[in-house]
Amino acid sequence: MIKKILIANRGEIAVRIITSAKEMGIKTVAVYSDFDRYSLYTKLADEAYHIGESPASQSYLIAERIIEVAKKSGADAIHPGYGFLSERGMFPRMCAENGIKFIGPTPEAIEKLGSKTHAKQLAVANKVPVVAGMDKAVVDLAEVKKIAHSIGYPIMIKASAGGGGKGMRVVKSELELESSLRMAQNEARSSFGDDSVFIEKYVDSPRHIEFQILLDEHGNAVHLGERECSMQRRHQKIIEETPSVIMDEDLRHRMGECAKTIALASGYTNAGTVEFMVDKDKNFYFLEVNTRLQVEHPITEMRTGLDLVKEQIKIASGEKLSFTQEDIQFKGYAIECRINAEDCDNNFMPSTGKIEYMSRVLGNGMREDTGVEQGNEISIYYDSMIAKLIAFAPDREGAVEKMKRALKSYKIVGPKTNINFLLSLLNSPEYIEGNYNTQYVEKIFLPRLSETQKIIDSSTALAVMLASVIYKEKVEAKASANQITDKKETSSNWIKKRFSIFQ
Amino acid sequence: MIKKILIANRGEIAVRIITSAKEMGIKTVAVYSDFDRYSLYTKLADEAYHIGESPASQSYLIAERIIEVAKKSGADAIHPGYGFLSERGMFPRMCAENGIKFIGPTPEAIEKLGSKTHAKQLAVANKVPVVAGMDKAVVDLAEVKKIAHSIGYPIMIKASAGGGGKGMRVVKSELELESSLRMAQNEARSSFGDDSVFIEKYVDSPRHIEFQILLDEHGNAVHLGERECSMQRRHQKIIEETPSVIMDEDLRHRMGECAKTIALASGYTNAGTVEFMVDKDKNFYFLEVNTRLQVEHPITEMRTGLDLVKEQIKIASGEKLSFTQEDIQFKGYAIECRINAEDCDNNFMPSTGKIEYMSRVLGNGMREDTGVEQGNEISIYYDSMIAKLIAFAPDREGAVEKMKRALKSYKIVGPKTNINFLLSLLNSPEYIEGNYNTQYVEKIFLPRLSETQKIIDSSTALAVMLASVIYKEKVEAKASANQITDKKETSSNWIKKRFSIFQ
Amino acid sequence: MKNYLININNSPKAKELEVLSDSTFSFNGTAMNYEYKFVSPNILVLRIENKNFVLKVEKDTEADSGLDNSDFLIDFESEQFIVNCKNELDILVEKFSKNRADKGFKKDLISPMPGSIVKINVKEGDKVKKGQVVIVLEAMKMENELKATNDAIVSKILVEEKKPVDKGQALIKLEPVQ
Amino acid sequence: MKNYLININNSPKAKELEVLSDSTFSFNGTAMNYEYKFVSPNILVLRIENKNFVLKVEKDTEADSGLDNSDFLIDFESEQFIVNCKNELDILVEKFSKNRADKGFKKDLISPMPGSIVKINVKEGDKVKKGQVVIVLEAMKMENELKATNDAIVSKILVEEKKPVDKGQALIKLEPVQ
Repeated sequence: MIKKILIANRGEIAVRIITSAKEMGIKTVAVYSDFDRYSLYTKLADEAYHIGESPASQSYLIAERIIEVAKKSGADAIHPGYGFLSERGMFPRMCAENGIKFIGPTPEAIEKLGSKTHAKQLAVANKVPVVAGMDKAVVDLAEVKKIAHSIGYPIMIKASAGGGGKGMRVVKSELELESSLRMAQNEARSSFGDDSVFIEKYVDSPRHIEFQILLDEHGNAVHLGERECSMQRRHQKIIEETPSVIMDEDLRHRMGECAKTIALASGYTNAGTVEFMVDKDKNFYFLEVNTRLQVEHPITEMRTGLDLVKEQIKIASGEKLSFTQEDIQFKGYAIECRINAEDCDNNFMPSTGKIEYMSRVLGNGMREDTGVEQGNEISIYYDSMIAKLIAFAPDREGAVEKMKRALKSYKIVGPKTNINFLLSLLNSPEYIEGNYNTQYVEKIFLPRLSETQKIIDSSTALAVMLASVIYKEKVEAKASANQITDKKETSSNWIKKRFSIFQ
Repeated sequence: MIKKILIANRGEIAVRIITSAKEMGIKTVAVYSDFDRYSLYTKLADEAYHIGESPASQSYLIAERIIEVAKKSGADAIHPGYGFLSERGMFPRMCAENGIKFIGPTPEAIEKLGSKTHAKQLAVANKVPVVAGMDKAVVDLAEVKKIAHSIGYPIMIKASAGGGGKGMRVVKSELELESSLRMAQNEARSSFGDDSVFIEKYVDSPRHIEFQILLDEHGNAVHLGERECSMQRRHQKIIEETPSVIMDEDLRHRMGECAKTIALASGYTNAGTVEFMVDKDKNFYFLEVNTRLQVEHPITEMRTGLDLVKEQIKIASGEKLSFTQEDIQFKGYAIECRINAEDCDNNFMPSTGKIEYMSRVLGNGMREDTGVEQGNEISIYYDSMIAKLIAFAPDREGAVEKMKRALKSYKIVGPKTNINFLLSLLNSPEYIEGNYNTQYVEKIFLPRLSETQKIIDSSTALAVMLASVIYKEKVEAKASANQITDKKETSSNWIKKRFSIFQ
Repeated sequence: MKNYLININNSPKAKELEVLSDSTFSFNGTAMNYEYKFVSPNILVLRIENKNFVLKVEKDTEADSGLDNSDFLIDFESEQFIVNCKNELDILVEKFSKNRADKGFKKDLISPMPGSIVKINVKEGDKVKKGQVVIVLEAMKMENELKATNDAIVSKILVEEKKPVDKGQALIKLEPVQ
Repeated sequence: MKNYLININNSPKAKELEVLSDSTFSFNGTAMNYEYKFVSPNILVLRIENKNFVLKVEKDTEADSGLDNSDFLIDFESEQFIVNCKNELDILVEKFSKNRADKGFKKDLISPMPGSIVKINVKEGDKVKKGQVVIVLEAMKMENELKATNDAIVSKILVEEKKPVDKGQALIKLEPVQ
């Protein structure tokens, strides 16, 4: 078994990994940038090492320094968390070269699944459904026209190396095809330095449903059910839930088996997530594999009772999975909300600054994963997540009510947060009915929100008015107290000066 | 369904009840003493009313005032929590007279089970095993001698109205009987104003195992499994766990059925706890019924997935239980530790004062129920509990490791706490093996603790030494900074005086 | 007794509230009890006739004028309110002050965080509409659009594309449209 | 460079620690790196050669003498340590001071909290042993035993049974046994 783990990450996910390691009696090593010198996760770890300046490119992204600390501290394994170096094949390769276990898949599996077109080819070869279209980059316009015609418009142009919506174009008819293709290639070149694009049938307003998988090094694979992540804005997930409201036993079984198939075909081991699009008729299409732990993994933990980080560590230690697919029991309902430091009234701009005050009531059925404490700063260097709140209850309605109660109790003074935005989303009729997809927030919710006239009930209005009076008096009393202090100092200086004249 | 609940309690249990009510869309009314004017629970409730001075006898124990607030605020139900008025038959009776639902059993059931001898008679009549002995008070010495002889020494003398160990005496032989009886009667008279005592067979070092029950108003009863509460000191529970390490399916079934039988026989409704003693040979004996929610109820919630407060509210609303005994699924393992403000090195004396700093890392599988926040005061008026920590994991070892991790992360500056004591208990070999009983803490653990020579490892010693140096420098720097300030003020006063002379 | 004129969310009509003592106030002719405590400098627990309100109260630093203490942002449950609260002195001062037209016009477009300029959408002399995206700033791994806060004319551009900027740095100078 | 003489848990021999700079110290001839931060006035995050220690550090108010700054209570993981830490000046002062015998003798038995006296187990003139229960105080719904902190003679009883007492109130006057 692994004895000491270096966590090549920061913030809440570093805290998350350290807690599981501690419970297993495994020592932990944190690495920190200038900014993170005394961040929560560095205090929880057994050891902590400085690896560079605050920008990630000068610390968390420098693989050599992290490997060096691992060797110096005697860590026999590295957990990459998510983001940073977690999905770069060269990092597990460097770990292997230095005799350190990488808690994640092999470099070969990461690389095999890294390109969208390669992953798609693998899916097709293994009879996993994909969106109709090309599984290699466009070379010849005539060929593209033929394929587009055969699958039918609208079609979607995508960058092979793409991500985050860049280099994507919807084409409604053959008339637009040539110009759109050129524009997408230009965008792909300027964004990724690679102008390869391919085309696919356009799926209108799909749901984003992903499957958590676990594979040991002995050929055993299980899926841990789905997570619905359709509540997103600009490809950033906002609320995740499990089970999905559209899921049934048969669909779960079929999608889960596809997820395992593609992972096994790529020689995948450890934890991973297979992403699918699901259309209105519940047809599902393979999208891609995330070769790491996901931000939203806790909802799967609540529903299965498993600790995914512990399973990752056991798999990396060479252990066999201690359960089969049949042993996995799904129970209850879990939702995650990401509390971000952002200004939702101002185009969701990240909001930085010191957290002057932070308080909440969690209690029965609520879990919080966070890397910050009252007094900490939300910086410009890293992502703007303050905390993940996870609600767990026997049914969906119960979990939603729990989440709303906890969000209402959550008070942060300092950076602006998306708490009010999350509450409005949870209260929207489409969310309550489970009738939403990846386009919902941008196409329906936000436009409606900006149109809606707020109606203020009379007791709220009264409280808001009185609060403004009380606060105004407080601010003005403080200002005048400061003035008095200032005056005192002035007069005393004057006295001192006068006094020196008399000396 | 109930629409507005008044919580006739304070602290963590008031917070606990409010969270469940909120999740059900029910309004809440808090009542507060002077001390509690802005305590956490009063801020969470929809409304809050002042009911008197800080001592409970002048606020939380005045039933009339609480009923008055309920009527004024339009509350249609009262939840009594635990302690205070929760087990006094007159309180539900007053509620009924004023048309308010009492979230708990009927006054008749509370009174039937209030006297130990009456409860015992009920048990005997319903073939629930009790400790051999008398089921009414001692009248005649000769009769006592005869019974004592028939059940065999050692025997136990108990006060009928007793509690907290007062009026109890172990008698090893007939020689001691008469004098012990006299002493116990005297003690009972001075403690409870009632000198009735009775005798029972003495059970050596029993385990304390209790069963959670739920009964609706339609004659349906279920038990939710056991809680082992043997880790106690002077009848105060310290650590509770479920399942009990000695439990098997057959014993659970038999004890659970006995618990339901006695509850049904007394006309009991709502949530309650039936307490048993279990001897070394797994013989169990009915002890008493707690006619309210218990402090340790969260471990049952973790293991069954039920919310006991919600079930209480539904039962009081007249609903039928939505599940049968067969539907109850037990899953995983839960432990609760009570974090108290007390000085464990000084006879567990309560420790009061302001909580200057409070921080902890909970995360996956940990729940905290608390009524205090950083900056709050632990007062002399109420009990010394700061928080309940609840760990939940698939197995006992996992739950214990989780609890230890969370306790180590829990930092409180201000009152002294029992956190170190809890950690030593969790680390003791008897606890790890589950080999303990109600006498363990006082007879084995504490005497051994005081004898144990602490061995300090070298890296800890180094840290402790350096910490003392750093803190000493800080304290002395601060002291000398204060001195400088003092000097400045003096000199400036002197200048002012001199200046006035020159005017 | 103190009178206040309060306006929520720029509604067309302000409302009057009269504070009678440190535990009573009057609104629409009804006297009510209240009590309150600040649990942190910005978190206010307020009870009106025993009803609880926990509100977050801050000065609106982005409001029209940084000079008075009358504009507040108040958060309650899941809503934010923009509140203007004036006492009798404020109202008096306002009556006598002139040139209120320019009040609230922001002359500088300020960078809200350190980052680098991705794109400048305007040139000097351009007219811009309130809400129009003027500059795209990259920071915290995201592209952020900076919008004009008023209808205005771009009088000077102070930065260049691809260059880093600091928090609080003026990026563009604006003039009111005459 | 500063030298300290440190004693943990009243061990028979104190140990020497030398602070070389604000990031290095020496112990037993080995120089080591350290860094630290107080996250609250009493919570210290300390790193020695990259090893993390989060300790709670307080002055020991119940220690022998309230006059110097040398006695501390330090909590680490699940253990509490009583630490005496002297610098060179402290050691010098100690050498010259006389009458150390009485040091640490507490003349008053103080009530640690408000409550009421249940029982007084001694009378004036009694000899008491360290640890002997002298008074039983009822507070916070519990009976609490107050013990003698030293061997002593009861010189005066200042309170009566069944009467309430305040926190910090002197209950009994004690004299050292000659």
